[in-house]
Amino acid sequence: MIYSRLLLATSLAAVATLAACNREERELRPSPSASQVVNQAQVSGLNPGANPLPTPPTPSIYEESAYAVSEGKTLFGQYNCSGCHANGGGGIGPPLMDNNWIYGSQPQNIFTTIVEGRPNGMPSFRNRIPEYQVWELVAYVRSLSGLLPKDVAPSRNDQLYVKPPEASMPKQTPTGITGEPSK
Amino acid sequence: MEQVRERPVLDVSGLPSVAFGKSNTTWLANVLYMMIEGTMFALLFASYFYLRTRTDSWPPVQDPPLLTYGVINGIVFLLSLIPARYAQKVAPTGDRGRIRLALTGLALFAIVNMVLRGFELANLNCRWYDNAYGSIMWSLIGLHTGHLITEFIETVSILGIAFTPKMEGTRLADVAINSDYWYFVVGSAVLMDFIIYGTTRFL
Amino acid sequence: MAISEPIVLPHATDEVRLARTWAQPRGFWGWFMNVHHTAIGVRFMVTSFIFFLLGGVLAAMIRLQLSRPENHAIGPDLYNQIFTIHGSTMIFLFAVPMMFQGFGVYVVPLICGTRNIAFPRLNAFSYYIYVVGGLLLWVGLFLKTGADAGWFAYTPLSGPQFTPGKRSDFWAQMITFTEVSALGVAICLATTILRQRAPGMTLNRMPIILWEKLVLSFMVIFAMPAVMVVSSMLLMDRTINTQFFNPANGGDVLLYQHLFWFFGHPEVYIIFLPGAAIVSTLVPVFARRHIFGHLAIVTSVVATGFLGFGVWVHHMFATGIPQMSASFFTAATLMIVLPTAVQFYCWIATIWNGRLQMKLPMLWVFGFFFVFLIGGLSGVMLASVPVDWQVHDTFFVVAHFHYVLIGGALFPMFAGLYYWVPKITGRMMNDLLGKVHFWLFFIGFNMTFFTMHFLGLRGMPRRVYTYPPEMHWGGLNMLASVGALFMAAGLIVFIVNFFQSKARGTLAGPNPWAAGSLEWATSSPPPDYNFTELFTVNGREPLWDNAPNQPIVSGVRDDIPEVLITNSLDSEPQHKDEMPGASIWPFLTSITVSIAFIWSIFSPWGIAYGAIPVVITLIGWLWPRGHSPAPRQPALEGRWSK
Amino acid sequence: MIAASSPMRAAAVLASFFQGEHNSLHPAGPFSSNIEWLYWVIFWIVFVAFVLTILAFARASAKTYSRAEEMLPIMKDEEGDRKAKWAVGTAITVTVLTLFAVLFMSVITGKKVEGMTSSNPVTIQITGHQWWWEVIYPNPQADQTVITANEIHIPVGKPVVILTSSADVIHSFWAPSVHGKRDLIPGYSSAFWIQVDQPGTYPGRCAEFCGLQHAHMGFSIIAEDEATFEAWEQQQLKPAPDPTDAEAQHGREVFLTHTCVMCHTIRGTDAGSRVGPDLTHLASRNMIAAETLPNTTGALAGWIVDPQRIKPGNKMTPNPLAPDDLNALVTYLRTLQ
Repeated sequence: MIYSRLLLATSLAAVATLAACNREERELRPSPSASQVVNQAQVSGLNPGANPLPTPPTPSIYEESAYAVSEGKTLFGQYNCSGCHANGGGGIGPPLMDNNWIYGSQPQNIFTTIVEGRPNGMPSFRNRIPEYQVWELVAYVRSLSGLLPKDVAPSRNDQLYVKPPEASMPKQTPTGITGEPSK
Repeated sequence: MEQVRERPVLDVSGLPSVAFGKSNTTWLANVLYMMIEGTMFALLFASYFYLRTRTDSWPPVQDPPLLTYGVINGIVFLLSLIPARYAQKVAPTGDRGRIRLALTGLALFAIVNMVLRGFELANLNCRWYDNAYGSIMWSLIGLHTGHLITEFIETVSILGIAFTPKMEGTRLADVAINSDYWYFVVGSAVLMDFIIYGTTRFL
Repeated sequence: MAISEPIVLPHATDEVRLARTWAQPRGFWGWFMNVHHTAIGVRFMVTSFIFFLLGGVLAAMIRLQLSRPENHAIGPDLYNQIFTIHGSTMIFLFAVPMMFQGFGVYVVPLICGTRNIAFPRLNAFSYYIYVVGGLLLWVGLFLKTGADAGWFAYTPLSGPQFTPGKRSDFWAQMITFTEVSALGVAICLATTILRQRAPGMTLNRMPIILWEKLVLSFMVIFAMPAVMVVSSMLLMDRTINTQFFNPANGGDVLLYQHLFWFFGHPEVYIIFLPGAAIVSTLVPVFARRHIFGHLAIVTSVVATGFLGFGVWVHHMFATGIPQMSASFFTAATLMIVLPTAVQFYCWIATIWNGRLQMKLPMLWVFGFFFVFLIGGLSGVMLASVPVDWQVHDTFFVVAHFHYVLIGGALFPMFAGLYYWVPKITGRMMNDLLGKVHFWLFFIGFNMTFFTMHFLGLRGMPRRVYTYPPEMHWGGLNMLASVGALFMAAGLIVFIVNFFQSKARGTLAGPNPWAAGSLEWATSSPPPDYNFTELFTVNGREPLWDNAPNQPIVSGVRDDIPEVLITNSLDSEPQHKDEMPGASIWPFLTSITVSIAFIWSIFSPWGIAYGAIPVVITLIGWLWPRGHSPAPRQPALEGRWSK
Repeated sequence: MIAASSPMRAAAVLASFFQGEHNSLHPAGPFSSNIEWLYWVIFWIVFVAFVLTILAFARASAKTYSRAEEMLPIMKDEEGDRKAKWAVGTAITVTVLTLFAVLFMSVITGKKVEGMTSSNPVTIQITGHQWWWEVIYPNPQADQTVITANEIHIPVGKPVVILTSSADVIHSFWAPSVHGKRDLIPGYSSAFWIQVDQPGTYPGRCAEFCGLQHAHMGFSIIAEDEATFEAWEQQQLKPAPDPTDAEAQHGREVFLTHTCVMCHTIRGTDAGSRVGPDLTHLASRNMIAAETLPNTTGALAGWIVDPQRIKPGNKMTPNPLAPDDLNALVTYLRTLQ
């Protein structure tokens, strides 16, 4: 019947165009290894390029999953990151929504910053936060300055409106130590 | 079924094939369509007053929208009823020249309305993301602007047809119906202006 | 309009010419150009039945998951998507498109005795846009983007903070698609009923099904905008940061519930009234008697249409609304029982004074009586605020609305299908298989859903993906799940029956049920021009009431697709209208509109840029073209007078 | 074997249909009793209506049933119409009166249920979280405020005020033996009364769909006599005792240096985060994880290690601790009486 052919063709076409997205993947039960708190001894340093950086998960399931980034956004508030960085605008700590990166904009750099801490006040969360949650926070922090795709970055929260949500941030070009591998 | 070849008949061959006014089916459809859109406006108005009850002052933090452009645009809307009514009057005559004149007038008014609407939007004194007040204001004016643009495109399209010989028969009725729809756009604009510019000043 | 003396018709029934004038294109592209209401009506029915089966598969998965306590067959994430898509599919993609659009588009022009529905291209467009909406929801499910906040998607759970990603956006745009479709069909049906009835079919003689479709069209026109408004607000909250439902910024989550249920409650009557219409159509046919209380039933239907808009708050009794307004809405809810009760009494009276033939469609009507009665009466219990506090959002409510919706829509739907499929395919359905289908479905249905009343009273909340064994809900749930198997078996029997009858059922002939309405006055299936001769009407059941020499209409042209337009009240001929013919533009427009809507999920600019192709296709649609202008009568100003 | 046991199994299954404490027809207080009374009154009314209607259909069908294939329709039947008019008219009148009766009783019961007052009642603030209940007994003095989770102790026989609020999405507070449900709505706070007349534990659940773990969002109302209630309250006000044995001390160390401290409070220690439930008196509760697991050593350990297996999607992180650390942590938590 021409009917079923039509339905089939249309749905196949639609599936094909959208099939490649992990945006809606929800990893409710993280793997045991990702559940471990991060505890490796590392040297805190100002030149992250010289240190062995943690390997980001491949494929970057956290940066492609709207759910993971949204979890990161929740944790950002619950773990009181907003106490110093406000909603990304900065306060005691530096703003996170601008394009200036002191210790690098790559996921590995941010991971190290959270786990190791940095001089001048950034505490170390070593031993406190399971690895998967650190990656969720990393993904969220990157979304703050528009480094994630718009359909993954979070929309507004149900709270007072102080700044455009991450999904509405213009994409920025990181400056400072970008953490890009040197050529 | 048995075929009765010899029966009394109701002979309708003398009836016209074009109707103006209420007996035209497109007229009826247009009325039904206006009911749908009218319901949407009504629901947004209701939401507006509902949200009003959820804060102490109205507007909550902003200044009310700037009155000037709203009033000017309201007056222009009311004046635009003249070409709309004229179009409705000349449509049944089939005089293509005068139909063109009327529709051109209407389209020009719509352009002025849209330009003024741009100034209105720039002087609402709120953004849609500020708070729920801003959201409902922008939704109201946005919905109406959508209608305004739609009606403009429709008028221009009919104007285009009026330059061809196809402007005859039911197309003439469409010219008249287009004016009905313009009345709706004007009516909803006046009501919306009252809510946006009026109620923000005394609610 | 004078009726002439009997004359010999010259050539008024030139079937060849009619067939050529009204012919719909064939072939692959012809399929997309067809605008005849029988074709579009059947498409609505088939497509919505496919969605019904898909929704049924999800229901089976729900029953599988709930059959045992602490079952881990389906996780919470998938389960939430499953029940949300199940509900949304059944309401938006099955019940309304089947009962309102499907049956309405197919039978209304036939019962009116006209040759096509008014605005056939809008009607075709409504079909395509509905299909896209359905595909959007289902493709979403397969991409793990299935909506997961329940079929009424309460904020803030469905909002930007608690549903990351695009799940709610897909749901919200699906709503837009399906409601645009319903609204388009409402315009077509209302215009057809008001302006294209056969001469003599005055409002007083109008069959109840036309009354109900008319009331329904107006209910759609006033109810559907509410859900479009509210789903658009949700979408804007999620994509462009409006604050409608954000309490921290002056928004209000109950606003969502008010707007949604202002649509949602009329919606259940939009689903039930077509069922009641089918029952009111079938009861007189199979009781072999005019329906008792035509006026009472019509009044009830109109009253339901009005009252349906005044009861929405009874979905919100548990939100802590003030006692006074709660009592008001209890009263309104109890009041709406009355029109339905009146219809029940009139049906009983009709059967009481008739000569009942228990043919297959009537069996389903009796299923409707039994099932819907239970659902209606448990509705009386729910109308009471204190009782509602206990059973709201439990399986008692799940049982109630399945009794009302399956009772009020699905049983009449099968009655209607067994009744009209012979008209659609030209062949009778098998009687024995139909009975097997009925009993399997009836027993299974009651097993599944009657049980749920007890589960609800025993405290099982709805929408739980599992439950602890200590609650002792396992036995009843297992019973309910077994019932679902019976229903599934019944549906398989129906599908087998349909295809078998389509292939080699007995030929139906024009009027297998000796019914009285005009759709039985033409061949089965009807030709593309519906009627060779256009009838005039002399009673509520024209084929029963018409005099043997009832006049027929002459003078409607058969060289162009022309229909007779009559006036709304007393069906006097007013003028003739040329119907638009087959066209690809409605399909193209539905594609461009779909692109704009789907684009808007991902970027607010989608609506702005997407509007450009929409305008282009709309101009293409409406630009006059085609055959050379037919010679026309002089135009007349104002109301045409005799 | 199956044949022999199946009658017994069937009986057991049947019996299970009527078990369970979470039941709106097992009232334990004046509110739920009133509602139960109203329920049965309306039930019998609609039951009678159902029977009468079905009998009317049966009678009508039996009276006029015909097997004839071809039948001409009855065209005129004035006698039948006249009789039917009377019958339908009477039926409509009876329906209207019955509906009024239902409305009247419903409104009266509603007033009875809402019209309760009492001076100086126990007040409890319930806050719904995804997916647990925060329970606060507010007091102007901060150190006199009891904060606990999921288990609501109330004095028996006295009206209690419940204040509602929500931290995230809409939840609904429902203990069927005690009262009907009340939604906890973000942006709204409301108050209602409950009262329990027999001591005991009454289960409740969230009734409004609230996301992934809506199914596992239980609570319980524990009604006890005045003295027991006050003793409980005094015990809850104390900070957590310092652990005495070495293992428990190590357990506290584990708690304070691992992920636990990011979310939970134990008063008397440095742990003060309010993201998750207050654990100061964890061991005094009967159940953990919003009534999902019994509060036993094994269940607690299993929950800490892999909560996402038990409640997938809930907000607690898995804690794959070393066995020694885990045992010490659980030992410590079990001391929090």
